[in-house]
Amino acid sequence: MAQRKIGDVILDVRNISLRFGGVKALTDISFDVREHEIRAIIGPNGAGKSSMLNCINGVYTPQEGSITFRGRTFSHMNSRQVAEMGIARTFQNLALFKGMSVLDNIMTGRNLRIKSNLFLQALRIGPAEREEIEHREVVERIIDFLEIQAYRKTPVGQLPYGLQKRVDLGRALAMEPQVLLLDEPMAGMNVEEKQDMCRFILDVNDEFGTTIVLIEHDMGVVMDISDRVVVLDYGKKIGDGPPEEVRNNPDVIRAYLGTSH
Amino acid sequence: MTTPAPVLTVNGIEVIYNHVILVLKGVSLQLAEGQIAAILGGNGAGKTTTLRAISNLLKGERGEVTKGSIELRGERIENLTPADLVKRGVVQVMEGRHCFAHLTIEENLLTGAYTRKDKGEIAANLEKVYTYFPRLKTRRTSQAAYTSGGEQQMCAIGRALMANPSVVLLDEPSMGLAPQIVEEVFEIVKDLNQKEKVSFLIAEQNTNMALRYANYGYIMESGRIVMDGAAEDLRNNEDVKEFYLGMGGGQRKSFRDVKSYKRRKRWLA
Amino acid sequence: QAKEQFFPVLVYRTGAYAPNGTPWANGFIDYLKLTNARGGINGVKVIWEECEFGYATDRGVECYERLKGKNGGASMFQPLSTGVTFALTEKAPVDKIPLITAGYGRSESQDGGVFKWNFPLAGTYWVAADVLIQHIAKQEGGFDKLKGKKIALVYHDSPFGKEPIPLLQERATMHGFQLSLLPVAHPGVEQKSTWLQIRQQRPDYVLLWGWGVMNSTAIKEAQAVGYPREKMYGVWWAGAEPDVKDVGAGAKGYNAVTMQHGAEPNAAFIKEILDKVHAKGQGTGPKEEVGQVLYVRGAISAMLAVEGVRRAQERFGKGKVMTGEQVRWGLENLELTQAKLDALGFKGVMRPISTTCQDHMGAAWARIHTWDGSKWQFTSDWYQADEQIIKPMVRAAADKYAAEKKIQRRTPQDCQS
Amino acid sequence: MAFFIETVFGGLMAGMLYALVALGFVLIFKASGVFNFAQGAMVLFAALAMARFAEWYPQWLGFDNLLLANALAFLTAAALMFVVAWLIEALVLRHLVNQEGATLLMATLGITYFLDGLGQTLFGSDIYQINIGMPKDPVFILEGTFEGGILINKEDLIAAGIAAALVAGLSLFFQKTATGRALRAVADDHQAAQSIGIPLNRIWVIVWCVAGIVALVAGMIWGSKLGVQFSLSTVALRALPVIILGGLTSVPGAIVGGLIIGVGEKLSEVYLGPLVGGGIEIWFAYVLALVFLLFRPQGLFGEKIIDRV
Amino acid sequence: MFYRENGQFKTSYRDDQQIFPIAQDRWAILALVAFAFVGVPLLADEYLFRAILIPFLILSLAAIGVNILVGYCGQISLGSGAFMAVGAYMAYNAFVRIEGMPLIVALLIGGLCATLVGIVFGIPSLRVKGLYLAVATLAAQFFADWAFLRIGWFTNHNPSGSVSVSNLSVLGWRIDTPVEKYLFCLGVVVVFALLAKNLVRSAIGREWMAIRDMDVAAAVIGIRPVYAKLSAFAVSSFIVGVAGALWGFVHLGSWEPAAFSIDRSFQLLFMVIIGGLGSIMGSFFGAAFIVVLPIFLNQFLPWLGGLFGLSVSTAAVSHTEYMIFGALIVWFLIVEPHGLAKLWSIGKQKLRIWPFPH
Ligand SMILES: Nc1ncnc2c1ncn2[C@@H]1O[C@H](COP(=O)(O)OP(=O)(O)OP(=O)(O)O)[C@@H](O)[C@H]1O
Ligand SMILES: Nc1ncnc2c1ncn2[C@@H]1O[C@H](COP(=O)(O)OP(=O)(O)OP(=O)(O)O)[C@@H](O)[C@H]1O
Ligand SMILES: [Mg+2]
Ligand SMILES: [Mg+2]
Repeated sequence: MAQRKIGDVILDVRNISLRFGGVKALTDISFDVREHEIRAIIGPNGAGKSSMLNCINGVYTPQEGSITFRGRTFSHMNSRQVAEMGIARTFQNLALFKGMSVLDNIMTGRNLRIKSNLFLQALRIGPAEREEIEHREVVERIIDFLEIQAYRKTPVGQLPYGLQKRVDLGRALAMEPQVLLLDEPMAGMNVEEKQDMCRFILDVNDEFGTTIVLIEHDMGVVMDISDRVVVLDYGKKIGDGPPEEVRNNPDVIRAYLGTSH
Repeated sequence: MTTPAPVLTVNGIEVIYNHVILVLKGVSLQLAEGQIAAILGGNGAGKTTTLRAISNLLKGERGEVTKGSIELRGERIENLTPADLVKRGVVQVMEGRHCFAHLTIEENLLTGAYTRKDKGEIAANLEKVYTYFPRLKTRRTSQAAYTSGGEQQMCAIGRALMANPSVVLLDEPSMGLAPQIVEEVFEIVKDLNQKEKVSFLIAEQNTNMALRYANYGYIMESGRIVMDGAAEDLRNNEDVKEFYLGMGGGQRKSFRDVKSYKRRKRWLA
Repeated sequence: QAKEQFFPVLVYRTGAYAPNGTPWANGFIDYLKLTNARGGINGVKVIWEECEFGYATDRGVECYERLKGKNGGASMFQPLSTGVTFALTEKAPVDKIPLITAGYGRSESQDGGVFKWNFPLAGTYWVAADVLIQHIAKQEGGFDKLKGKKIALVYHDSPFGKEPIPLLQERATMHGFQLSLLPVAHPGVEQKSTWLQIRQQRPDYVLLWGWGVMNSTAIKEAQAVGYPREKMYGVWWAGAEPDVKDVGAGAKGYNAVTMQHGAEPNAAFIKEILDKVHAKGQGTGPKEEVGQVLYVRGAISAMLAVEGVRRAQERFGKGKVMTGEQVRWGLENLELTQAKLDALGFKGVMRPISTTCQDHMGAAWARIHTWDGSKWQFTSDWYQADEQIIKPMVRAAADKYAAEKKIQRRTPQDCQS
Repeated sequence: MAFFIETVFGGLMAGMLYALVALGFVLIFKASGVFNFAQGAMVLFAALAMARFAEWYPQWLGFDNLLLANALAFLTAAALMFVVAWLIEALVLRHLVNQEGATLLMATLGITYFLDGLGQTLFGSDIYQINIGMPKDPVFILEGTFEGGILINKEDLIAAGIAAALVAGLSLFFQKTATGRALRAVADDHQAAQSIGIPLNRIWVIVWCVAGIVALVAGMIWGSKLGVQFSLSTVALRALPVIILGGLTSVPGAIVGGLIIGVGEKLSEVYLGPLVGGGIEIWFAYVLALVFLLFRPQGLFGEKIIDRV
Repeated sequence: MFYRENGQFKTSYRDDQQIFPIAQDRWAILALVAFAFVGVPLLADEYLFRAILIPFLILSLAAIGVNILVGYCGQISLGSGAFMAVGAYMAYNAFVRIEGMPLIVALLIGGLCATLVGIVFGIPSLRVKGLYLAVATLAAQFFADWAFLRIGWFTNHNPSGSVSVSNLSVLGWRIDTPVEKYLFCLGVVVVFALLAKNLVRSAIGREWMAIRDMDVAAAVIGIRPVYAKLSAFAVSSFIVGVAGALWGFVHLGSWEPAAFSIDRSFQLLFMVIIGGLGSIMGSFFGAAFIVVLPIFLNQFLPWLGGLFGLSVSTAAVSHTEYMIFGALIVWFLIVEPHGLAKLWSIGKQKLRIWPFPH
């Protein structure tokens, strides 16, 4: 295994607060993510983990706080900018394009990079066709990587849940992101499948050097693969540090892990 | 050990989606009265389909049972509507939450009691659900769509309990729940099972949990039951240990160390 | 082989305009039945086929295409809707089939020099509009009294409803009355604001250029805002039983212009139809409807077509089946004298019609009839539309059409053919 | 001034009538997520039935009493609407559980064609009358204050009263009862609703039945105003901006939307129309609705459109 | 047995990206197109051309346009009739006002004007969704109905508001006879269908579908909703506009705004839903169903009645036609809610595994 070099801070979240009417989803959250690391976010249900990703992603606009990505600071980013800067994500409640095939779903991940305009695409000659084939090759590599060759042309709506999760990951990978935000990628999988998924995540992290932010409830997974863990509870940060340290943090045990772990 | 009479018997059913996709290829299983049975299996094995077949929710997915029979306490139920089944005490918690997005959490829970009349009982039951899931109580006035994934999952489970069921079909109850809550959910299952004699049929990926609480287990693969047995036995089965519990060789393997080329266990050639 | 002359019949017995379309169609068919009962057209039997088009232009076109070649070819078409008339005006010359648009269609098609295949027999919308103004002037005591008067035109917002506008505007400038235009959207069930405006403007007269349900709605709204029905004048297509039937007494006093006929329960041909068709159990619609306004209109339309064929036979051979082209000649040289009309049983129903190459209309006479609460009664004498006004307008419009279409005016030789 | 008041008043009355038709749409949409294209056809069908039975009963039974004839006809038509609702559920909806909105919309379109054909076959395609004794002539009030007084239409007033009562009753029903809640649940997710024992079949029959009765009342009032014939079904198009403005899922929204649209379109037609040649009220109603939507995309009272990942 | 892709290995992505990856399909379609160009003109009669084939082709084209917007991009439109009208009237204006205007250019101008109008009425889609959006498109519909009646300029100040064109020709080829008209329409339709198919299987098509299926997720992967929605409106209304121009120029010859009324909008929407949302092929199926079935029933029912010695009145036929048509729509939806195109692909699927049932 290639030795990963954990680099400088690539993504820095400062004092984020997010409210929905009376609900305080996030209160004054700060943490950072270093290049090439696997950063886990854990916390009980409703703690605000997904909302955190949504803020980074530009889906939600936090009322307070800022986000710094590669030296540029934003108080709000729009989704398109975020995507262009190289942040991709997967979703907790599958947000695949149901009516499209696996191949097309993953191809949408390449759309940002497509240059040819509408007319060339309509005529599908020369550059447009070449471009389409180039991207198709990339996507095929991802499909191979995720071992979903057999489902290429199947509409994703018909796939079992676990495979849909993989396609979701594939779509994010197709963006060739620098930072990949994963929201419970392993929910609804058995151990064997979780192992597969971990393997994919680790491979991406190793081979492409992609930084990963991971939300996961399976503590086994979190402990095994993450470099540092942030713990949220009721919208507040209650812990941050290497897995071992977090696991022994009494607040975390009380709020999240329960006694049996 | 004398096995109690079966509440639910599935006899060699075949299910086809969209007239062409054959998904279940002769599945038979039984759920004994007052017991907890688990269906285990990988993604796409057909667990959800089996549960849907039992609760008659296939039609909406354009699927149909083409062979075999399903009996509830000796009565054939293939032609009953889901509502009839709920009246007979069979409720399914659907995979993927399926809360009523526009209704508040509390309204969601109350619709669960649709088949019941007694206002007092309903109110008591609501309180019970809130004590099971205090988180829901704090979010009771939010529209379900705007609650977190885990909260929705609790809501879906709570909603089913509101029907005061005697048989519950749970489809991946642990999905998306924090470990503590997973434990709690299974404790609730145990509690209901022991105190109120509710029978459970649980489709689960969290094999470890499921086998800890279940009396009996079925392992499914590609639309067939490939192994079944008392939960105890399954837990000690080497294959199950390795492939479902991640404990090959008695030791839990680190997720970091999984090899890139790993042969998978396949019962079916 | 039996000699059969084929009459395609476009009808609309369904949809928004069915209440009006049905009696027309029944009258048309009954008259054809009568013609056969009378021995056909010099022995040539009339056959027909209905095609339902629901007043939709594209379905009308489909019907035309379907029927035009059937049974040896269509003798003529009666498009029975302004939209279909427009569409068929383009197609008929190619297929060499004449179009009869008795009392509807495009007014400029009176000009046979340009519109070789169109026959707006017995009158056009311009005729109707002109007569209405004449009648109003008469009520007021002369054209000079029109000065400063307010006349509102409530019209169906479609080419049908817009046809009279140029003529009315012409007349308005001539006599100095004020014309206000109030369009009503299809199908015309929503007229509240129109009538609020009328209540505000308090026009001296309201001309109602409607069709179908729009008419009865207008009368009801007039009642609701208290506009006197006596001051309302409908067009030819707004003066039949379905327009007032369900308003009943509320429509009492409402007037409409009618080109030639009205409700004619006592006409000879009606008696004959009852006798030779209905009495034999072959009537097309209910007996009560026979002799009503739209029924009679259908029958007259059929009669004009039949007489066109008869006239053609006079030139191309009696007792023969005529082609569309021959029927066209017949229609262009119609000479329905009073005597002929009387013989056909139309005595008192209509005035003579005679067409020429230049004039495809053949007569420009109209009367006013009034709903007395239970039936239509004539309340005026005959008026003739003013040629001086209409002719130049027809000419100008036809020339414009010819220029657009790059059509040459027909030469005198062509008129002979 | 008097004219302005009159116009506003006329608009309000028209608006109540739109609301009545809109109500049928809202009921079905709310309760099953189906955008019921057939509402217009149902209005026509019900009105035809009512008109014809009121005509036939005296003939069949040989009596001559308008009130009795109307009452009998109303009951018969209501029963007929019940049968229609039941058939629609058994033959159509039951087989389309859990399908997308577009599919269901299309199915209601099929129903529209069917009802149109059936209605005309059974009851004829002529123009018929519903005479429920509505006063037709106008009254004038405040004749002292304004020249010519202000025109009030008694018929409209009565119709608006009926509409208001109906709407008030139904909104109570929806907000307060368990069935109301069940209906909303069904609209959100057919399958989940089934899974907890809500009997879709019965719910649908009930809702379509209620919508059928609403259609009957709407058809009766409109029919008495306009006469019963085919075009009656097009009043549905006038009701569309109303429900959109009020919110597809809101019963009170139908009323408020109706009033706004009614007044808006009448004022526009009367005051703006003459400047541009008239006939603008239809599109103006839609534009008005659109303007509101730009500020509130779910309509005034509609449930918030859920937009979440 | 014979309909299989076995043995057909794709050696390049280009092969795999063909419109019809299975050779049998490819040949069948080529044969069909060839037959349409060569065989049909030899076999069909005038009635078939004028009353069925030409309307079918033009409406198929319009349905393709609508399908791009509704089926691919998920934006419900009830204003297609308006866009057709814009296409027709603006093409007319280009044609009669500019001397020597070539037909094709006039049609394209019609399409471009429709595009502009489409974009304007598409703007609300950035904020308003679903059925609520339908109201924006309905506003377009009613506004167009009104504008073409009321604003004299559009109709070249023709008092009745009705316009007509004639003397059509393309590069010296006069389009007069039904066969010529048919071939012209066929040519246009084939070209546009091909372009549309290319679009929907390219990046832009994927953006549309992504927006349709889940707009928030689409935004997160960098798709701009504004661009995707408006481009769908633009492309759709362009195609619909051209179809409108063809409808006026080639099919009707002379028309009034009623030719593009709301009924037309609904008709197009039905075609798309019955044919299959998100399927170019489905647009053809849908158009065939909606155009041909009523005509067929209209002629078939009296014939059927005749067999049993009944003479059925026109009205009864028409009412029965309505009922059967409605019942068939429902029936098809129950059999396959995703439209005829899906039914077709299931059929092919069955054929592929034939003779085995699954
Ligand atoms: N509506 C459907 N149409 C077609 N195929 C379907 C449909 N639903 C499920 N399938 C197919 O049926 C098979 C079994 O699916 P099912 O959902 O029962 O699996 P599962 O065991 O519950 O998997 P998971 O653990 O991922 O939930 C899968 O291959 C899936 O692709
Ligand atoms: N759009 C919204 N409107 C209102 N409340 C919201 C919204 N989004 C999230 N919330 C609330 O914010 C809180 C945090 O939600 P979030 O989805 O971030 O939780 P989470 O940590 O991801 O939980 P889980 O593990 O269950 O997925 C929850 O209580 C949720 O109800
Ligand atoms: Mg979450
Ligand atoms: Mg499952």
